[in-house]
Formats: sequence, structure tokens, C-alpha cells
Amino acid sequence: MSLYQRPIPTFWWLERRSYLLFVLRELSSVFVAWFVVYLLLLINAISGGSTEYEQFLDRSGHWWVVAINVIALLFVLLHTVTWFGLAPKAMVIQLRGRRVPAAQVVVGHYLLWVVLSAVVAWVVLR
Amino acid sequence: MTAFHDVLVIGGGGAGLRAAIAVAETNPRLKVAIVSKVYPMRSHTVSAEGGAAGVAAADDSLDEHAYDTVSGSDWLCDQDAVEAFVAEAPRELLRLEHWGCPWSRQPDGHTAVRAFGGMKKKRTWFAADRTGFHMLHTLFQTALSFPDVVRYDEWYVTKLLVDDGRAYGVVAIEVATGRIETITASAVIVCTGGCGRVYPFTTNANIKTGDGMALAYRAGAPLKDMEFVQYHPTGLPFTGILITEAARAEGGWLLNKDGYRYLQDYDLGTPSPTPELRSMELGPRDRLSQAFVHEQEKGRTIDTAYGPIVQLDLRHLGADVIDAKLPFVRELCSKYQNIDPVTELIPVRPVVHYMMGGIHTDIHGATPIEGLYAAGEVACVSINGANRLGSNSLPECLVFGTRAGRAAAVFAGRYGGAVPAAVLADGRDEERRLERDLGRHAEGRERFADIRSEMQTTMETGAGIYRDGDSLAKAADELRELQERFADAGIDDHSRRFNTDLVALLELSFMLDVAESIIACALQRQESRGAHQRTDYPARDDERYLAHSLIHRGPDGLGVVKYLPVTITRWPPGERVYGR
Amino acid sequence: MADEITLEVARYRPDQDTEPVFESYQVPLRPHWAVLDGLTYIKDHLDGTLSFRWSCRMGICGSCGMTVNGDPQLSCATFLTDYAPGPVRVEPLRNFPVVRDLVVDIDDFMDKLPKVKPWLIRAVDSPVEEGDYLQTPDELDAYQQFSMCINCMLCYSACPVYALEPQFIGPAAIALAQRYNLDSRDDGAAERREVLESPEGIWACTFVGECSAVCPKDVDPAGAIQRYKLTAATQTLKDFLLPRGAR
Amino acid sequence: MSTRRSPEPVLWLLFSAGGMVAALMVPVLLFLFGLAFPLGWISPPDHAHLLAVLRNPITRLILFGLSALALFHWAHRFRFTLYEGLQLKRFSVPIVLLCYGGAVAGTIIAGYLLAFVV
Ligand SMILES: Cc1cc2nc3c(=O)[nH]c(=O)nc-3n(C[C@H](O)[C@H](O)[C@H](O)COP(=O)(O)OP(=O)(O)OC[C@H]3O[C@@H](n4cnc5c(N)ncnc54)[C@H](O)[C@@H]3O)c2cc1C
Ligand code: SF4
Ligand code: F3S
Ligand code: FES
Repeated sequence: MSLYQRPIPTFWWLERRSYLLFVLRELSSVFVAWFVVYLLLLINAISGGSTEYEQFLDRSGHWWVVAINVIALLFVLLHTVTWFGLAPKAMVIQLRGRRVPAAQVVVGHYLLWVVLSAVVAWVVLR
Repeated sequence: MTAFHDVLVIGGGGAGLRAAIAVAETNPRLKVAIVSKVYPMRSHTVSAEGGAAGVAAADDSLDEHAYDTVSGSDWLCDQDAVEAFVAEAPRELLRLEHWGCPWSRQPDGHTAVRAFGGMKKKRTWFAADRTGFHMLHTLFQTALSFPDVVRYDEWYVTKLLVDDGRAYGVVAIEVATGRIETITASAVIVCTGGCGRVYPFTTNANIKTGDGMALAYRAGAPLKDMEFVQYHPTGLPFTGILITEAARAEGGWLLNKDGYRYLQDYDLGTPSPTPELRSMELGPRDRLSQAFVHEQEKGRTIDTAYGPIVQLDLRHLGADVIDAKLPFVRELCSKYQNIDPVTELIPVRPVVHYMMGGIHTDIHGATPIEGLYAAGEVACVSINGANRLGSNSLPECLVFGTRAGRAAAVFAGRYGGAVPAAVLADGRDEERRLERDLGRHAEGRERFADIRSEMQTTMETGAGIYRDGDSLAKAADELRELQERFADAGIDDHSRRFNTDLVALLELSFMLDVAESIIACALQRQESRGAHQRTDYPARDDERYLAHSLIHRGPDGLGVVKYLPVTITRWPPGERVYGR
Repeated sequence: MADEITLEVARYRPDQDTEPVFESYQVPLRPHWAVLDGLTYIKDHLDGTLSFRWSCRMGICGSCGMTVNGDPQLSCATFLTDYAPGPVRVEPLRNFPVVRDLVVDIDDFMDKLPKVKPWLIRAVDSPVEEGDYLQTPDELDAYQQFSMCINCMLCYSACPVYALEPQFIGPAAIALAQRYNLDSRDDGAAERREVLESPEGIWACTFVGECSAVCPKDVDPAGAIQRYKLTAATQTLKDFLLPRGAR
Repeated sequence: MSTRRSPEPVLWLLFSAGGMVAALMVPVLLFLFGLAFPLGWISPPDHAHLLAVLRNPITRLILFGLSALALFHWAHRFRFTLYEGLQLKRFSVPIVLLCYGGAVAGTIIAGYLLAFVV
């Protein structure tokens, strides 16, 4: 029987907004990786002494480094938002035999996020 | 090519799947196949909402279920069949539970039961208000665990092969390819469901075109009690989508134009705020639908673009009860009617719902043709008589599906084998006829869809909730004429691949035969009983008509109606009393 | 409101078309009319050769899935007035081979479904005479959502992974496996594990989530799959870390 | 019954753990060190303070975990993005090497830095 099979376009993820969002979400991982590289460079600079640290600070002020970091931050935030949104799908938390509603699980994640961010900022800026 | 199976089941709905599993359980050596014009899980059983009756509660008894069924049937059922039915229903429902059916539960973990129309006790098992859906999928998925059950999905059966009073198989079209094939078998079980689509306004799915009834009728088996067509009192006005009786069982009220619970005017009891069994809104369907007609005549219904309506009030139940017990009702109302039953009234009107009649069988599902069995809505055993009680049909599919499956398995085990040459020749004739149909061009500009809608209108006006000699005679004439016009009708589509035009044409030809048999039986029965209400003979007449009508197809294609006395075991005919 | 709307319907007639072409039809635009009503109007009054599947017209049989203006939908539960003034594009479900017009071939799903053993498996079958297997309403609640699947295939049609990797068992079949795994009466989780944990099983899913977004019955197959990933991964860790007996 | 041994469950756990720590920790760190300090919105902490923080074993452990898991998160997601977004599944071997190899290399570097250099 000859059946018609629709070919899949190379850029299939442009066909639906939700697919595009998905691909962007997945690409956020690249910026997560970039952050790790940046972090390791920072650690290396701090370990190398105060001059190297100053140099690192200078370099991080370059317009293109800032630009990358702005984009990276946007992607990382996209990651955070989508990650928290999807977390309750995999996790079924039971409290006293009742399933905790998904919305509460999401809110829980955001609370944790705020607290952890505050702690990190405090440690760094103290 | 000719395939052979020991037992061939036509239909993959509740009855067909249960029958196939029963064959496999009875005799694992037998090869059983299911032929279905849609994938089994699309069968109409999927739409059943309310529940399935079977005695479960401590305060209930088999006798009470039997009595409710017998009186509900207006004493036209066979009481031996009813006794077998009520005795085996609970077991079948439990069996389904063991197969995983997600029945709604009581807090202690036992299955729950709810009230239903015409039933004196709570005995209707339910899976929210998607009972048929869950039952069908449970059966289908369980059938998957029997690798030896072969399926012909989306094959359309066009003819039963019968030779010398014995069934040998079918001719069917594989819809996807247009391939026509003869499939032979030692025993055939017809489980093709009802024929609501003979009418214009029905709760029934598009596939319910009475194929099996016509197949058997054409093959020489009689149809029984065809004049009894059930109108369900609560369908949504445009689509005919059913609002389940469970809505009333949970406490819903029927209101006329003035907000008045009009059922109290029709000898159905007195209104009380909470539902009372066998009373008011929980009366039987025939009486409720008849009450609607009287309200309409008194001008107390509301006129809408889609005909007169009354209103179903669920508001006092509150969102919690509705979401827990009737979520599908809420979903259907919001999708198809744009209303929310939690705050608004649901417009409803009576709608063709179920065929009490069908292929004549004994209590083992056997038809007068040897090796031919029938079960489910297509069959008439009969436990439904002149009016089926809500929630008796799903368990009927299970109980008599099982019985037919067992009987067919025994039969096939005993008489295996050889298919006479005449049968194969018959099969080839049918294949040629189908080839001709495929090439059929219309004489003139007749569209068969127009014939279909005229047939539906004819049935509604001729054999609706109320009928009389004149309306029926007129309908009979019109149907004859439509049969003639049908002979000249053609199809647009002459290709083989998934030709739904051809299928619809064949369905119409089946429906025309079924429609004629309904009218013929209704014309002969000069009394009023259950769903058959003749304004010219308004009283029940047990002298002449405490009997099943049996219609045989005569050589000229016209039906010949005879009568067969009903079997009475323990409940002599009495008055049907509700609300008192 | 205009009283007509245009349906642009994808036609594929294998004996005359090599690929689908669109044909336009004018159908009445009436309140309560679903896209499916438009299609049956075409079939009955304009062009009997148009082929599509439908049956219950109440969103429960799962036959009538189509792509309407780019989205997978049940055509009986998608209303013309929501698309006014039109035109409305009606195409077959994506990701499935097209048999004809709006009819797709779902045999792939029908073959995969039995592989996940979507039926109740008991360690010990008790006879029916002993009564029901007890299950509290909460235990029922634990899997009920996943039992709502009508096999309409909208999720497969929306899942890009299924498009790219046709071996993927796919959202509905996995959700149905989970429906039984989470049923308190079932002991078959171990038997279903091999298929579900194969590369064509849960691990192929990248959590696009569109399956759940388009599901007309709120089955949430995406959730079913992610939950099973967590279960499977923990199980693997346990298998690895704990000595045989202690599992 | 034997389950087919596949590394997917482990990779998925690493991916998930990485996704979680990344979601929780990366935004604030990136904001501080990538934007706020370079652009002078907040004056950067002095070197001595940072070095002290970094020398704390708990910090080192956390930063190591963050780096390693975040890299595995990237590796896993990026691998599937290449498979699907660009339909490169046929090159799965080099892709796997690139992604998880990259993550392993990064993890070693992070471990070396945090264990010996700091
Ligand atoms: C909306 C609705 C709600 C209902 N609710 C309830 C309820 O709450 N409780 C209750 O007890 N009853 C209820 N009923 C009635 C009950 O659902 C049906 O009577 C019952 O499901 C019929 O099952 P069946 O197996 O006989 O047929 P079906 O489920 O209709 O199956 C028929 C099968 O036959 C096949 N078939 C037909 N013709 C052919 C052919 N020519 N070739 C090949 N295959 C063919 C079809 O493909 C299908 O698989 C309801 C009915 C409706 C319409
Ligand atoms: S999971 Fe939802 S979308 Fe998928 S087949 Fe089932 S009902 Fe349809
Ligand atoms: S859309 Fe596909 S990728 Fe997974 S979450 Fe759903 S199955
Ligand atoms: S026709 Fe049954 S789901 Fe649409």
C-alpha cells in the first residue's frame, strides 16, 4: 500500500511556537556550560592572586563578554522557569497519604530558589 | 483468498470482546477472530456513561433486580433470560474488576453502586460517568493479553454466509485497501450493536447502523421485537449527545418552561428534594419521554432553534458532587452546549437511544440458524422487553457475550471444518456484487445521503414516541419508495482505498431493511406497551400481544410478522407502578 | 456572523495524487457546529469522495483526530465559530503515514500497545467468587488520570521525538503502562520494565511536553513518562548499590 | 528477568541533578559575576574575601558539584538537541564523545583547580 509520509522539515521546530520554545529551552544548556567555563576561569583568577583577579574583572567588563553574559542570563532564567514548571511532573510528593498539588510543588521550588540565591549573595558580598 | 477461524466474532464492542475472550477461555485450542468496522476501542460501548447494573449491596436481591427488569420491560421480556441475567451480572462485573476496570469505590475499598432509573435499589456499578469507556478499554486491553485472538480491524462485513440453515462465515471488505475477502468459520457471533442512526436525532454514534440485524435478517434469521425503540429523555438538543441518567440518579430535576417538576403530573410520584428510587426523575425512560410529549402538547416546553426542550437542573448538587460523580456531563455541557451545569440549566429533549429488539436468540445467544450466535444490543434474548432499564445493557453485553462465546466455542469444537462449495461460491457472488457497487454511478442526480435523511425523517414522524396506524402505514409506503430510489442511487467515490462512501452506501442499505422491519412490527402490534405507544390502541393488550413479534424476511424482501409467546416463570403480568 | 466558512481540506487520493493537495469547500457556519460537522456536510452534500474517520461525535471514541490550523485536535470537539471568519485548514494528523485524505495509519501504535502489557497482571489471581480486589478511592486516584486515554493519537502527532524516531514507544502507550503500574491491584511493573526502559522507551523522550499540552483528556503522558524515568533511575541505582537480597 | 544494561538512567540522573542545581544556583552567580560587578552596579568584593571563601572546603565541594553536574546537564541536553534539532542522530558516536567527553574533561579540570590550585 502506498502511503504518504510527510517529510520532516530540517527546521521543524520553527513550525510551532511551542517547538521553538522547546529548542530554546534545550539550548539554554549551552549557556549553562558557558557559565561553568566562566566560573572556572574566575576560580583560576582568584587563585592566581589579586592581580589576576583584577585582570579578570577588567576582561569581564568587555562589551562582548557582557553581551554574552546578558544572553546567558536570559537563557539561564528560561531554564530556571521551565525547569521549575516541569519539576512537579516527574515528582509526585506524598504528604500524609495525599498528593501535594503541582502548584504547591512549583511554589516550593521558587521559595528554595530565593533563599539559596540570598545565601549565595550574602556569602559573596559579606 | 479465504481465511478460516473456528469462531468469528463480528464486532469489537463490549459484547464482541467479551464473547471473544469467553471463546478463548472455554477452549484455548480454538482460533478466534474479531472483525470490526472500527478499531475495537472506538466501538459505541465507549460512549456509555451511567453504569452497569448487578446486585451487590447487602440490602438488595436477585429477585428485586429481576422484578424491576420484568416490570420495566412491561412484561414483554423472557423471565428465564432475566433470571439468568441477574444471576450472572454481578459475577461478570466482578470479573471486569479483576481485569482492572477502574470502578468507582466506597471509602472501604469495595466497588460502589448508584441509583438508576426504574431500579428499586442502588445496584448500578459505575466508573464515574465514563462507565462504558472504562469497560470497553478494560476489555480491549485484556483481549490484547490473549495473543491468539486475531483481529481484523477496520474490516466491514457485508454478508453472512449461510448454507442449508447453517452459518459458515462472512464476506468483508478491508476498508484501508478495498480488498474483499471471504472469511469462513465454524461458528459466527454477531455483536454489531444497535441501529440508532435509522433515526435523525439519536445518542448513537455514526457506526450504529444496524448492520448485524440486517445481515442476519437477510441470511434468514428472524428479528424480534423491533418496534420497541427506546427514547432517552435527556439528550442535548442539537447534537443528541446523551446526558446520562446518572445525572438524575444523583439528584437532578426535570423542569418545564415554568420551572415546575412536571413528572408529578404523570403518575410518577410526588417530588421530594432528594432522589427517590423508582419515582419521579428515576422513573423508567419510556414514561419520562412520553411525559415530555404531553408537556409539549400543553405548550409547557421551551422552543429553541433545535426543537422544543425542557431543562435538567443539577445546580443544587454543587460543584463537588458534579465533579466527582458527573465530570463527563460537565465536560460535555461546556464543550457542546457552552453552559456550566453547576450554575446553569441543561436544555434536554428525548432522543432515540437504544434498540430493545434485535436478532432473535435463545438464552445461550443461539439464533435459529445453526452456528450463528448474537449478543449485545444487536440481539434480542430478551431481557429488555418493551423497555430497557438504564444500566442493564452493559451487563447484558457481558453476560450474553460470555454465554454466546461459550456456546459458540462448544459448537465450533464439535463441528469443525469443511466449508461447502456452495458457500465459497456465495462468497464469490458477494464479492462480485461489491465490485458492482463500487462502480455504481447514480441514475440521475440522486445522492444517497438525501435518501438517508429522508428515511430518518420518515422514522421520526412515522414511528416516534407516539405512533398510530396511519403514521406507520404512511412510513411503510415511504420506505418502499426509498428502497426503490436507493436502487438507483450511486456513489461519488469509485476508488478502493479507504472508501467511506461505499461503506456509507452499504450501511444505508442495511438501515433501510432495519427501518422496514421496525415499521412492519409496529404496524402489526395493535396495543401500547413500554416504548411502543399507539395512540389508536392506547392500552396494553395481554390477550393478544403478550408475545414477541418475530419478523422474517419474505422472498419479496417484505417482512412477515409472527408472534412468539413470552416466557413467564415467576412474575405474572401486572400493572407497572412507579412513584407509589 | 457570516453564514459560511471555508474549509481548506487536505486531499490525498493515492491513485491520483502523489502528495496531498488542498481543496476548498464552503460550509455553513452555525453555532454548535464542530469542524466534524463541516466535514460531514461536505461528504453528504458537496463531495462524497472525501474520507475521514469519525464515530461518537462526543470526544470519547478517539477516531476523529486531525490537524486543524496546524494543531492536533479532535475534530468533533473543535468548533467552527472559534475559527471564524476562517478559512480553516484541515489536514491529517502529523507523524503518521497518510492512507487517504484525512485518514492516517495507526498500526504502528496498535503494534506497540501490547508490548507494554496494558492489562492487569497479578502475582496471585484470586477467583471471582472471593469478591473484589479492594482499592480505596485514594488508590484509584493514583492512576485514574492515566486511565483516561482514548487512544486518539493527538499526542503522537504532537511529539517531535516520535516524528524523528518512529521506534519510540510514545506517550500514550507509556501512559497506559503507567496506568497499570500505578494500579494498587497490579503486580506487573517488573514485566513492563524491560520495554519501558529500553532506548525506544522512556529514555527517548526529551520532555517536549507537547503530548500533554494537546491531550484532550488531560491524561498528561509527559508526566507519566517523567515519573517513570525517576522510578527507573532510582531502581537502577538500587540495583547497583544494594546487594541482591536487599532490593 | 534481566534488564538491558544501559547508561541512560545514570546519565538522566546526572542531567536532572545538574538541571536542578543550575536552576537554583546559576542565575544569582551569573548575575553577580557576569553583570553586576563588571558593570559596576555593585562594587566587586575584594580579592582576599573571595579567596577566603574559595578556600573553605564546603565552598570547594559545592562549586565542584555545581560544575560537574551542570556540565553533565549540558552534555545530555546538547546531545539530544543535536539529535533532534539538527537531526544528526546518525552521528551519534562522535556526538556522544563530544558531549560526555567534554563533561568529563570539564569535571577533571574543575576538580584539579579546586583541589590543587586554589
Ligand atoms: C450514549 C450512550 C450511553 C449509554 N449508556 C449506557 C449505560 O450507562 N448503561 C448501559 O447499560 N447501557 C448504556 N448504553 C447502551 C450500551 O452502551 C450499548 O447498548 C452497548 O454498549 C452496546 O454494545 P455492543 O457490544 O452490543 O455494540 P457496540 O459497542 O456498538 O459495538 C458494535 C461493534 O460492531 C462492529 N460492527 C458493526 N457493524 C459491523 C460490520 N458491518 N462489520 C464489521 N463490524 C461491525 C463495530 O465496529 C463495533 O465494534 C448507552 C448507549 C449510548 C448510545
Ligand atoms: S494520551 Fe491523550 S492525546 Fe494521547 S492518545 Fe491518549 S487521550 Fe489521546
Ligand atoms: S511530546 Fe514527546 S518528547 Fe516526551 S514529553 Fe511528550 S513524549
Ligand atoms: S468522533 Fe469520537 S472522538 Fe471525535
